[in-house]
Amino acid sequence: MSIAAKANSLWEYANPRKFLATSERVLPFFWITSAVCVVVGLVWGFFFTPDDYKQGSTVKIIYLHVPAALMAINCWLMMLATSLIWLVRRHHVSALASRAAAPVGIVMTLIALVTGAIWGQPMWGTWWAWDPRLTSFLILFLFYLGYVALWEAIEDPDTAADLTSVLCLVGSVFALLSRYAVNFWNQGLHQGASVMRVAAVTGADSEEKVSNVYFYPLLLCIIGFVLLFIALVLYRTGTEIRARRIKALQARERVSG
Amino acid sequence: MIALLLRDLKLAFRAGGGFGLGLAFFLIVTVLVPFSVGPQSSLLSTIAPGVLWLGALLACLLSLDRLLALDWEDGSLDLLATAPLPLESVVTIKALAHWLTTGLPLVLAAPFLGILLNLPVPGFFWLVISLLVGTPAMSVIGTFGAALTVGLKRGGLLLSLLVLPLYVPTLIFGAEVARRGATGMETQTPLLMLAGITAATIALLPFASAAVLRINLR
Amino acid sequence: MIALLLRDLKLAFRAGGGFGLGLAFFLIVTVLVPFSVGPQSSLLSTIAPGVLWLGALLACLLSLDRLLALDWEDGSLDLLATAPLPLESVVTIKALAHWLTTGLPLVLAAPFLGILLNLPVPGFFWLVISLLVGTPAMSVIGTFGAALTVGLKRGGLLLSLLVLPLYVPTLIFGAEVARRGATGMETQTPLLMLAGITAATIALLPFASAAVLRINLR
Amino acid sequence: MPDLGKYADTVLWSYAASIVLLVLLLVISVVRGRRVRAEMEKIERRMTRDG
Amino acid sequence: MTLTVTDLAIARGGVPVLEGLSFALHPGKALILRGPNGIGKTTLLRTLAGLQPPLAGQIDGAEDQIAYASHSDGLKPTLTVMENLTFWASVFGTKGIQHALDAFALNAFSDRYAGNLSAGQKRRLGLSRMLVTGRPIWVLDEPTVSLDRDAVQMFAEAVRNHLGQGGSALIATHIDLGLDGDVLDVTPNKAKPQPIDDLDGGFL
Amino acid sequence: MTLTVTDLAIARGGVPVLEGLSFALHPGKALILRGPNGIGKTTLLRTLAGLQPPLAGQIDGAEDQIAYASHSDGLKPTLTVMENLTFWASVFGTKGIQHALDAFALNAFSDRYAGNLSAGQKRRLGLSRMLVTGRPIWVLDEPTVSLDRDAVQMFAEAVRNHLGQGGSALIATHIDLGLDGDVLDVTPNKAKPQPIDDLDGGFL
Ligand code: HEM
Ligand SMILES: Nc1ncnc2c1ncn2[C@@H]1O[C@H](COP(=O)(O)OP(=O)(O)OP(=O)(O)O)[C@@H](O)[C@H]1O
Ligand SMILES: Nc1ncnc2c1ncn2[C@@H]1O[C@H](COP(=O)(O)OP(=O)(O)OP(=O)(O)O)[C@@H](O)[C@H]1O
Ligand SMILES: [Mg+2]
Ligand SMILES: [Mg+2]
Repeated sequence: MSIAAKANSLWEYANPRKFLATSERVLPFFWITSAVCVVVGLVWGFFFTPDDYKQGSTVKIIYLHVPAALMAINCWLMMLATSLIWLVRRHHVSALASRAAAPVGIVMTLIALVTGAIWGQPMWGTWWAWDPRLTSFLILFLFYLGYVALWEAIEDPDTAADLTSVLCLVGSVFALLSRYAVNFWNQGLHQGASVMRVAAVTGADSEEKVSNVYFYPLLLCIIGFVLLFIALVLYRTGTEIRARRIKALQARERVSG
Repeated sequence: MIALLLRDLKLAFRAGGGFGLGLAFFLIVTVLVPFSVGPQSSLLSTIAPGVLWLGALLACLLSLDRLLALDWEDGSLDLLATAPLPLESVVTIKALAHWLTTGLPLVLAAPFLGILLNLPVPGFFWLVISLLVGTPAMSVIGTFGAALTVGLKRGGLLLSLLVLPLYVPTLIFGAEVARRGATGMETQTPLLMLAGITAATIALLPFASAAVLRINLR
Repeated sequence: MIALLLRDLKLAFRAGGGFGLGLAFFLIVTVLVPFSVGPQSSLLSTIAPGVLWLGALLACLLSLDRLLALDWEDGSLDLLATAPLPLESVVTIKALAHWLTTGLPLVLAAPFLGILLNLPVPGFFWLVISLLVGTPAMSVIGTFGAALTVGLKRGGLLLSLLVLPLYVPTLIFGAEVARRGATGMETQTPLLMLAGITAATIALLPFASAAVLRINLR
Repeated sequence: MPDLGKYADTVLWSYAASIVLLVLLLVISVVRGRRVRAEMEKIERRMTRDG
Repeated sequence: MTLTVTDLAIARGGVPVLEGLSFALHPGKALILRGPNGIGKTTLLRTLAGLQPPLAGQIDGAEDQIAYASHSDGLKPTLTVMENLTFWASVFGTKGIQHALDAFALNAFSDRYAGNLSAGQKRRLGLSRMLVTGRPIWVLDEPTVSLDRDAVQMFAEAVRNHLGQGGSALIATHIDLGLDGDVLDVTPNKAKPQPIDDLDGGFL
Repeated sequence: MTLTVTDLAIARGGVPVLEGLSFALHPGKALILRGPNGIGKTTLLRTLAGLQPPLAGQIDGAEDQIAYASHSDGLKPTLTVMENLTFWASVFGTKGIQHALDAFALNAFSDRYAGNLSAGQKRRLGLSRMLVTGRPIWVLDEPTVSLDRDAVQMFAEAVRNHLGQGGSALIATHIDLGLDGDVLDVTPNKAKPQPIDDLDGGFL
């Protein structure tokens, strides 16, 4: 096959067969390492880290909340990239990978929202506050919903891929805009940005990084979630490829029938 | 009868059938309210029961235009009118299918959206109860409106215009139940009124809808 | 180009064309708000700017589904796509016609509805300004959504789901201008942001809409 | 079991909710994956048999 | 079972289109309705099907006996061919759709969504609906639109079968179906313009 | 002005329907497209009109030369006959619609709303649109649906005129139009099933 001939190009993996073969080979590794990381990280965090002096045991929620929040955003970024690849190079696997990733992103967003809401109850005295961070997450959730709904609503797979890709591009721009708008609209309660300085949360003094007690299990959980995400997306992309092939085969049956 | 109900449900669940979109709209309206009135949670929790009722009503309203219009456009309605099914049961079943696919999901989703708007805790129960009692009336009244406007090209907004005033009593009593419930007041009177309206519309309105539909078909 | 604009306007004004229905919806939503949140005038005047913005947005949204779908259904869109007019100008003109028949009337009606909700006096001016600047963006974004969903049977609610999150920045800045205006605060920053969004969407989004429409037509 | 103090509910609920969501996602993915794979193989077999 | 029409006058959009129409349709017979575009064939068929009231005159034997097929087919694009037919069968309280699928060679499509059929395939599905109604009088408005020659033959065959079982059919068409049946040309029944100064009698 | 199609393959809904199609349509000629229901005539015409991309092969001389008439007429029910036509004339940058009204005997209806016409009258209006496009290549999908005999004659006459002026026409139809022109039967071009194990190239 001519595509196979173009050896050692990254695009080789855009070939469905090659993708299926490769993903089948690497999937066990991702499943296992992600399971190990997540389980060890969570167990470590849950059982073997001390309570925070201010937040008490609720600090343990961080091991779920932060990785999920990170993955929710990164998943959208990945979809943005794969959508672009589809629009420019028209590799089916790329479009199908976006489709496969979206529900994972929805679940990650939901986990971040739910753990955040549950956490908010003791910390802020309310399940939900219209803090910019939370609000932009809610908007992200809506974008995910619209994206998935559009995929589901369109029958022709290539049309669906095209339209959802454009929606992903336009949506990203508007998601960013919303982020700024929301910031302008309400200055919030939520903790500051990066994992690298969650001083206020951990109660350590503000110069310090996340104190190591919390940091290592958190890091492990984050790595675990990343691996889990990769495993899920690879697996689900395989499913989408096969579903797409079923459609194509049925179509051929129709031609011959 | 059962066949029609099953078909309508099937159509709603199929791709593009619109199931869940009422829900999505409800969610979005609720989310947009704080953006427009501002994020203070005390203000939000005051207006929460009203906003949720209004949101549910609008979500319900938006799905009305596919209630009969699709069947009209592809000619099914003509064929159904010549079938051995009385039009009264056709409209009743259509209303029932609409409630199952739109009203019921709204009722179930309302508590979650209540969280977003800081609905006071005692309000949740009464919100759900009032929606459960009120939404069937909205489906039945909506079916009447859909029957009135079925012949018109894109009657969508005209439909809203006709139906919204008819929704006013339901909205007033429903929102009142939810509001009183949220502030711990007595809710019996408005709840009874709401139930009365629902029962009466279910019993009587299908006849009007069928009559109107018959006129529109000719 | 002019011919298309004139035709769209003519269609909107003809029977069943839907002109004024957005307006009616706006009116009714505004009227229903006191029923649902209760009649205290201080509460109403606090939420008035937000409610008016939200009402205008919903009214705009509701009229989107006839923006392209009618032309799709009767085959005009296919024919327009094979005509010597570039699709980019088709969608721009469609958006313009939508604004003229929906956005503009909403802007003009808003002050009157402001009276109903006890909008504070300084708020009127800013409400009108913010709507005037913001509604064109709503038409353009709406056209994009309509182009995305044009092939789908009754994409109506899916359209809302796709478009509403895209409306968020416009709504936030627009309502902020109106709110700040009503309380006598400085409005320049949000107004500039609002104008920026409008200008950018008008300049860029028609290309996306045309691309999407082309995909949907094939 | 570590002592979670007065926030036991909070912590346990968030762990429970998250794990349920994750497991749900995994189960749905795997079930659908299996089904789709089986169906594809069925069709492939049918088509190679029929020519 | 005989459909009898006596001195019928009908209107469309408030304008009388046909008048003084009388005919009878007996079991086992087909009647071909002819007339130029816009004469009022569709209006007549809708009136017979009970969808609109006549202006004047009588229709006997139509009640619950008529299966009507209009210009549009009443198909749901998101239901499969089979689901569409099954639905209509259960609405009309009949069982079994296999004979209908067979008659219009729809077996190959039975699992496809109706929305994905070509114009002629859709029409075939629309016509096969008549077979599951179990009604004796078929009233068909330009049934062969979009059909290719084979499909027209299938249709004629289906009508012949129906007539053979004691049914009857009233068919408006512009083409030759190869069915033997009486022809009813409604051109002479075109409504005459009324004197414009009889404001007394109403506004028709 | 010659439309040349070389080795064209087309697909509908992701399914290849026709392949290996080559023909040329010269000025002054008509080409009648034939084939059973569902073979892919509509799909072919849409591809030529530029509404969907071909799977493979080349189309030359189509760009901005084609006036396309699909199954539906693109009429606005709330505009009058005259307004409908005038609109299309100005979209295509031509002037004068009188000849179009004359050709399809629409003068009597010119002030009626298009929505109040009968099926055949609508179709006549839809066809008269071709005359105001000023495009040389007409691509028509079952143009005579719902037309009575006189109207079919009008249509054939209009096509003949158009050919006489150096235009050309590609017409998919199941009936005999009485036009002399080559016949292109696409039945032999039906797409053949592909081997099922070529997952590499994509999903068609
Ligand atoms: C329901 C709503 C919530 C959502 C959607 C949400 C969302 C997020 C997001 C997006 C991040 C970003 C991670 C990063 O940028 O590194 C994050 C981090 C974090 N959140 Fe939340 N959050 C919510 C509620 C809460 C609550 C109630 C608390 C605790 C009081 C909390 C504590 C934290 C902490 C400690 C971090 C890590 C901070 C950091 O990494 O810089 N969150 N959350
Ligand atoms: N909705 C309407 N409102 C007003 N007049 C109408 C309407 N529809 C049709 N007409 C007119 O009524 C007359 C009869 O129309 P009808 O559709 O019955 O004709 P037809 O014989 O079926 O014609 P065709 O062969 O073209 O289908 C026509 O002159 C037509 O212009
Ligand atoms: N929207 C669609 N999605 C998927 N397949 C479709 C769709 N529309 C048509 N098809 C299929 O594509 C094939 C070609 O259809 P097409 O409409 O081109 O046929 P046609 O030759 O025009 O037939 P007819 O004479 O019945 O109009 C048919 O087998 C049809 O079932
Ligand atoms: Mg007719
Ligand atoms: Mg066709």
